[in-house]
Amino acid sequence: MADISQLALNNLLAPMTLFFALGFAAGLARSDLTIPEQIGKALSLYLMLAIGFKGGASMGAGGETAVLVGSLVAGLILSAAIPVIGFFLLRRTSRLDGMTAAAVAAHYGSVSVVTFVTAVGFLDIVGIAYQQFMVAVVAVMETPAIVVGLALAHRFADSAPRDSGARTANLGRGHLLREIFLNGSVVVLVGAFVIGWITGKPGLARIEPFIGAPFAGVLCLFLLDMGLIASRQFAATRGQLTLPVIGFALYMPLIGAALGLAAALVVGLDLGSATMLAVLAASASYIAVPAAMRIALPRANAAVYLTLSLAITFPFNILVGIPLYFAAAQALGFP
Amino acid sequence: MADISQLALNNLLAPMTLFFALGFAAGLARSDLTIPEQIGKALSLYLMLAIGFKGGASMGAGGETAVLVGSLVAGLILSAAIPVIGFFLLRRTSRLDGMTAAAVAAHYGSVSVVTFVTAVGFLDIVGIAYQQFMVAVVAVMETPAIVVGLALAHRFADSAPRDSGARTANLGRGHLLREIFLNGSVVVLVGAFVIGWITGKPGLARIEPFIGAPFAGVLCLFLLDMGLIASRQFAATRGQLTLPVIGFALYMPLIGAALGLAAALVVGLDLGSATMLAVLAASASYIAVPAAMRIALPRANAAVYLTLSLAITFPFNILVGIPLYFAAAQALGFP
Amino acid sequence: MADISQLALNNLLAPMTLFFALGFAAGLARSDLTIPEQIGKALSLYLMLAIGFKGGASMGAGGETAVLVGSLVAGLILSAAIPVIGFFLLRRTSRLDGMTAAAVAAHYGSVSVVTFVTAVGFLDIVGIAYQQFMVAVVAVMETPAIVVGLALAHRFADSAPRDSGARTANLGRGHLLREIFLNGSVVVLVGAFVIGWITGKPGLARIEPFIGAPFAGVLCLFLLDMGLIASRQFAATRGQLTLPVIGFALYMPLIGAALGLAAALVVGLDLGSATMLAVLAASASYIAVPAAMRIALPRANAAVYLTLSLAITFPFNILVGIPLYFAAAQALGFP
Amino acid sequence: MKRNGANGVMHTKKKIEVIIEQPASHLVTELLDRHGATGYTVLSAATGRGSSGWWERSPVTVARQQVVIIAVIAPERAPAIIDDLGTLLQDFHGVVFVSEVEVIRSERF
Amino acid sequence: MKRNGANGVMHTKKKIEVIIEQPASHLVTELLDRHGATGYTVLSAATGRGSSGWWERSPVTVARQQVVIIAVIAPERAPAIIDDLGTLLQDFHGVVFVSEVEVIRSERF
Amino acid sequence: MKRNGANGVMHTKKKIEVIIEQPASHLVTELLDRHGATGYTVLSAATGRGSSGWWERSPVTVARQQVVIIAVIAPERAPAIIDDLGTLLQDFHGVVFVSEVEVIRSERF
Ligand SMILES: Nc1ncnc2c1ncn2[C@@H]1O[C@H](COP(=O)(O)O)[C@@H](O)[C@H]1O
Ligand SMILES: Nc1ncnc2c1ncn2[C@@H]1O[C@H](COP(=O)(O)O)[C@@H](O)[C@H]1O
Ligand SMILES: Nc1ncnc2c1ncn2[C@@H]1O[C@H](COP(=O)(O)O)[C@@H](O)[C@H]1O
Ligand code: NA
Ligand code: NA
Ligand code: NA
Repeated sequence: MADISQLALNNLLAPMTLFFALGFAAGLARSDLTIPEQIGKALSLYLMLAIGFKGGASMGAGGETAVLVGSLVAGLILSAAIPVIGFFLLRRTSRLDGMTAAAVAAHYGSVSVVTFVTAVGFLDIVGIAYQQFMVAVVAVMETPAIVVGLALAHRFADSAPRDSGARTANLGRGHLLREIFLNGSVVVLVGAFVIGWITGKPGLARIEPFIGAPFAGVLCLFLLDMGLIASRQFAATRGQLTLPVIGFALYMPLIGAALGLAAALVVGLDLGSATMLAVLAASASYIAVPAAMRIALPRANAAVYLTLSLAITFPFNILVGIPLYFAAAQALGFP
Repeated sequence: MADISQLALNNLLAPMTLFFALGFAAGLARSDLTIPEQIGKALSLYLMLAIGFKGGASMGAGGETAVLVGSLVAGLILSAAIPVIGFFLLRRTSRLDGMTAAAVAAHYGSVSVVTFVTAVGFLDIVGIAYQQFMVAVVAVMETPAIVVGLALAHRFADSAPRDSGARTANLGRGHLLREIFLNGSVVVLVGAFVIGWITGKPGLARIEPFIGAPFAGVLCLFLLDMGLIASRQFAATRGQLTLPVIGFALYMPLIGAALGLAAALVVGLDLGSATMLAVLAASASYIAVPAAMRIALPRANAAVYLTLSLAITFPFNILVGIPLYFAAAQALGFP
Repeated sequence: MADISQLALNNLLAPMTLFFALGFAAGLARSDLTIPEQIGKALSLYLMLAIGFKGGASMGAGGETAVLVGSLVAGLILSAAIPVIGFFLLRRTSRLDGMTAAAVAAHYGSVSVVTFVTAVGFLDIVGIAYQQFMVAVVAVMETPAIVVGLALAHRFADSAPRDSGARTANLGRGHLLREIFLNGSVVVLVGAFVIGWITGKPGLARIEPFIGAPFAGVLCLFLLDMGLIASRQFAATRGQLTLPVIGFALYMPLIGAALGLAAALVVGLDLGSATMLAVLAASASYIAVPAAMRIALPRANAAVYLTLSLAITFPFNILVGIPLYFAAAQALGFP
Repeated sequence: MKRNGANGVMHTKKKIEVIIEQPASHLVTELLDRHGATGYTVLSAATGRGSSGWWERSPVTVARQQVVIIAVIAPERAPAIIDDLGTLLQDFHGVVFVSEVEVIRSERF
Repeated sequence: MKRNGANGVMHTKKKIEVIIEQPASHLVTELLDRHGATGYTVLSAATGRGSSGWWERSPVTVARQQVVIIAVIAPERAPAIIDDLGTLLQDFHGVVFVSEVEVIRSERF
Repeated sequence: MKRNGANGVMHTKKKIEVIIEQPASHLVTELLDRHGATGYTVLSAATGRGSSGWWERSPVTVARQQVVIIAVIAPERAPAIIDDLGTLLQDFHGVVFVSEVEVIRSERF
């Protein structure tokens, strides 16, 4: 069992973490380095396709159904509960308006697939396996948080939505539902999972040279991009955020991770999978949820929720969180 | 010899087909999933470069010249003959105007390189080889259909082209010729073929890790994109097409495939190559020909020819056509 | 020791050179082939990341510090001296205005990373190693030339800069400095070098399937793109350039290469590294320097410097220069 | 059919330009459809700044992305469209501006 | 040289905007060249709708892709250009609209 | 709050469009910031031609790339902005043109 400072060092000196740091530093230094936008989108699609397919293809033929179902249920509950906790913490500790607080809370209930993928890379480095069905848990955790976030906004928002808002919301509802349930990341992740599951090992063998071997390298390039994006988002809104709000983006992942580990204990997960559940609970969405919030809660401040999830929590999880949650899971004696 | 339902199942359960189906379903469900446009273009360039190079590098040092020449001639004749058949069928069975009917017909004489590439994937799965010079046949079949389509339009179009049209056509002629003979897909396919042929096995060895091993995976990603594109094209024009026109997009590939197999018998092709010739004859262009038609026959209805070739015939060939033509070739006893 | 015509042939028949030629020919023939712009940017980033990382990971643990330092100093001096030579040659032989002459000269002192990468490919084919720290020399040579070019412009420009210019330059200075010292290519190259150096062989092993094996193939695709870009740049400005100016783009690389080889003798480099230093000195920038010149010397004629560096010198180096400089290094008896 | 341009037979229409965040762009195009606009064209912007701060294209989310929607319409349709756009822009980030343009082929608008 | 903007010395020109399908865009730019336009700028649209239906950017074909071509020209060149554009647009999908703009540096148009 | 569009309560503003080479685009946006413009939107062009010749998007360099910067501003700010843009365009490639537009919500400009 490696000790925590060793883990932290291992993580900080892994190529993927260093590329993230390079991107972050280049962004802060205002280098003109940019990964073209469509390339960034493609890298992220690739990672989801690869993770999904490998997950599906490696699913055990049956067996641990209880743990699988337990994990899915745990994911659902975490995704729904975390926004409630987050919302009241934000309202207690900060002056964010109700709309924005609800929107931020929804982001933290949902998940960041890239954080998940980076954790896959980390577990790979430390040589610990995890249950492939965790990919399905990712998908399950994406949406409940959005629904809960909207409910919080409607219940506790300071101002009644104006009629224009109502009309708009009405117009956009179909769109919103698709945004929530059929957003591209989830479709690729779940779709590739199902295809991997159908085609199994022979299918995996055919496309392994594309989705397997280059995976770690692609992740490095993508994290370089994420570093750039995160630091630019940070620079663009620096000074707009109060300390209590910034603090939230640092302690909320810890709360999420703790809840995730607790749920993992209840469900009976192994060390790798428990780490993954903690990572999911600790991570905050910055792909699907922001777009949904622009439609559903247009008056919530996008600069706030994007900066918190993308520019603070994401780097925190990549650099510090993942090895920390793993160390905690080790300390808790997960098998 | 595998029986046809087995072949159909093999094809339907191959990762590439499933990814196409995933894209098609996501598009119909109006998911916001999109493969960035430039990525789609790059994937398609990659596939053509890879197919071309591998074809060239694997060309036998001589030998079967008669079969090679015969195949090229067969390709030329098919490409020129199919539009004539298609045009008169459309005029008999539908109310499409002459311009549009001619434009549609030109698409079916020409070829879809992606369908060809998918058939390469299919033959790979069933373990049947084909003659590498079929890549040259692809190139040869691209353009005669366009010339014949234009001739049909000028001979049989309902209305005389207005002088504006004439002036325009005049202005655009140089452009059109380049569009036809130097369109990007053909240049990459043929260029890579020639380079592969010049550099041979040693050249192939150098770039194999790029064009070889990842090929099947890249094809999956590209077919996911094609599924999205096809279903969106379908949704955008749903209801504008009459049943006879939709029917054309389903039976015309069968006619083309039958002609292709007949030509393959005459030329004396093997099982794999005969399947390829049938696939080429059955497929319809949606890259080069639409762009050329916009310049040459601007009054033809682009929504019609794009929907037929891209949203109906292409999926039909991917899901049903390829294994069907292969089964037919087996039944006809190709060696 | 291979003779020069053999080397030239080897180079001309390598896949990467042939793909460059294919692109160049397609561009001249005005084919509509294009590699999507963002793909081109991504390919170039990939090549720099790969070269940088491999260089860093393979750096010897110590030892040859004198040669390393000597090479860096040589790079600095070459980058600063070549613009001076170039500027006075241009002023003597052509009628280019002072601003434009200074801008052109700056391009030739700086370097083309793609030419460097292609030379890596060439050395790989002929089986000659080079010192990995040459990657650091690339980074060092990027900027002195810009500073010298600006000094030349301010000292010898025909017209005093107008006050508007002064105001502008003032406004843009911070931006310019970042453009010069933090331009994206250098950041990726140097950043990946440092990361490679930190993570060493284990890091390389993790991402080798991404940056190693596919490298040669990616280079081919990128050179196809470069061929298209170079010939289109050439076509767009054909006729605007006088013979003395065109001549400069052909003999200046030879002067640069000669100086590079001389410096390599002084420093005591091996055959591969000497070739690399010659290639760097012979190459002209067309990424970072043009963008910097647009800000710093906006009245210099961009069509001139882009055409010279991108459309004449770059193809010259790819097709003729690299094997020539290598042959010269062989003839000079580098170990 | 008579050439008009040169003969001065041009028709005055309204050009409506809406800059709006991409997640809400379909609300604008649906609004244009409902009001009988005969066409529109959407451009995707690269970067910008407004009361809600600075943004640039992002590979991770379209949440801040702005698009420019151009619609040339018959003048009589303009007031109702502008009215509804004003309502929409109470919720969403963006601006709308209107100008006069001359077109040939009046019947197409 | 005297600054003009602030002093009101601005010059009225015509701004021509052509939205046309990409395969025909070179016909428009060649037309502008022939008529002595001093410059133009082409933007590539993301999506749109018109009498020929809805379209969006496609990785497989530019057949439906629309571009926006902007040219600011001296007013005296406008009628002939518009006339020829009208002819062109009888065949190709697109629209053209014209408005007045003020410029500094009149001699550049 | 009263709906205006339909009621004719629209406000006249100036729309400034600057087409300029990308390396200098930040000079324009900084200029707009300094002059108190409340917002701007930048579009990236695909290709174009001007006195400095023809260009198209390039994967290797942004040196020739042109962008279109649109800013709708209060009319009283226009002269000073145009004046400074004129100075800038003495050095850099590009053009600037100004027109009138009507907006709702006057206070936002
Ligand atoms: N005055 C303006 N001129 C041009 N574009 C603007 C203007 N105001 C806002 N925008 C654009 O609309 C977006 C949203 O504006 P806002 O709602 O003010 O944040 C900005 O990011 C700009 O892209
Ligand atoms: N009234 C309009 N306003 C803005 N763009 C238009 C308009 N009409 C047509 N367009 C654009 O021009 C394209 C072709 O128009 P059409 O020939 O009417 O199908 C459409 O897809 C739109 O992108
Ligand atoms: N009259 C014009 N109308 C529209 N765009 C123009 C015009 N003149 C110049 N441009 C654009 O501005 C760029 C630089 O112009 P120039 O400085 O004249 O070379 C050109 O490449 C065009 O993209
Ligand atoms: Na979470
Ligand atoms: Na065909
Ligand atoms: Na040099």
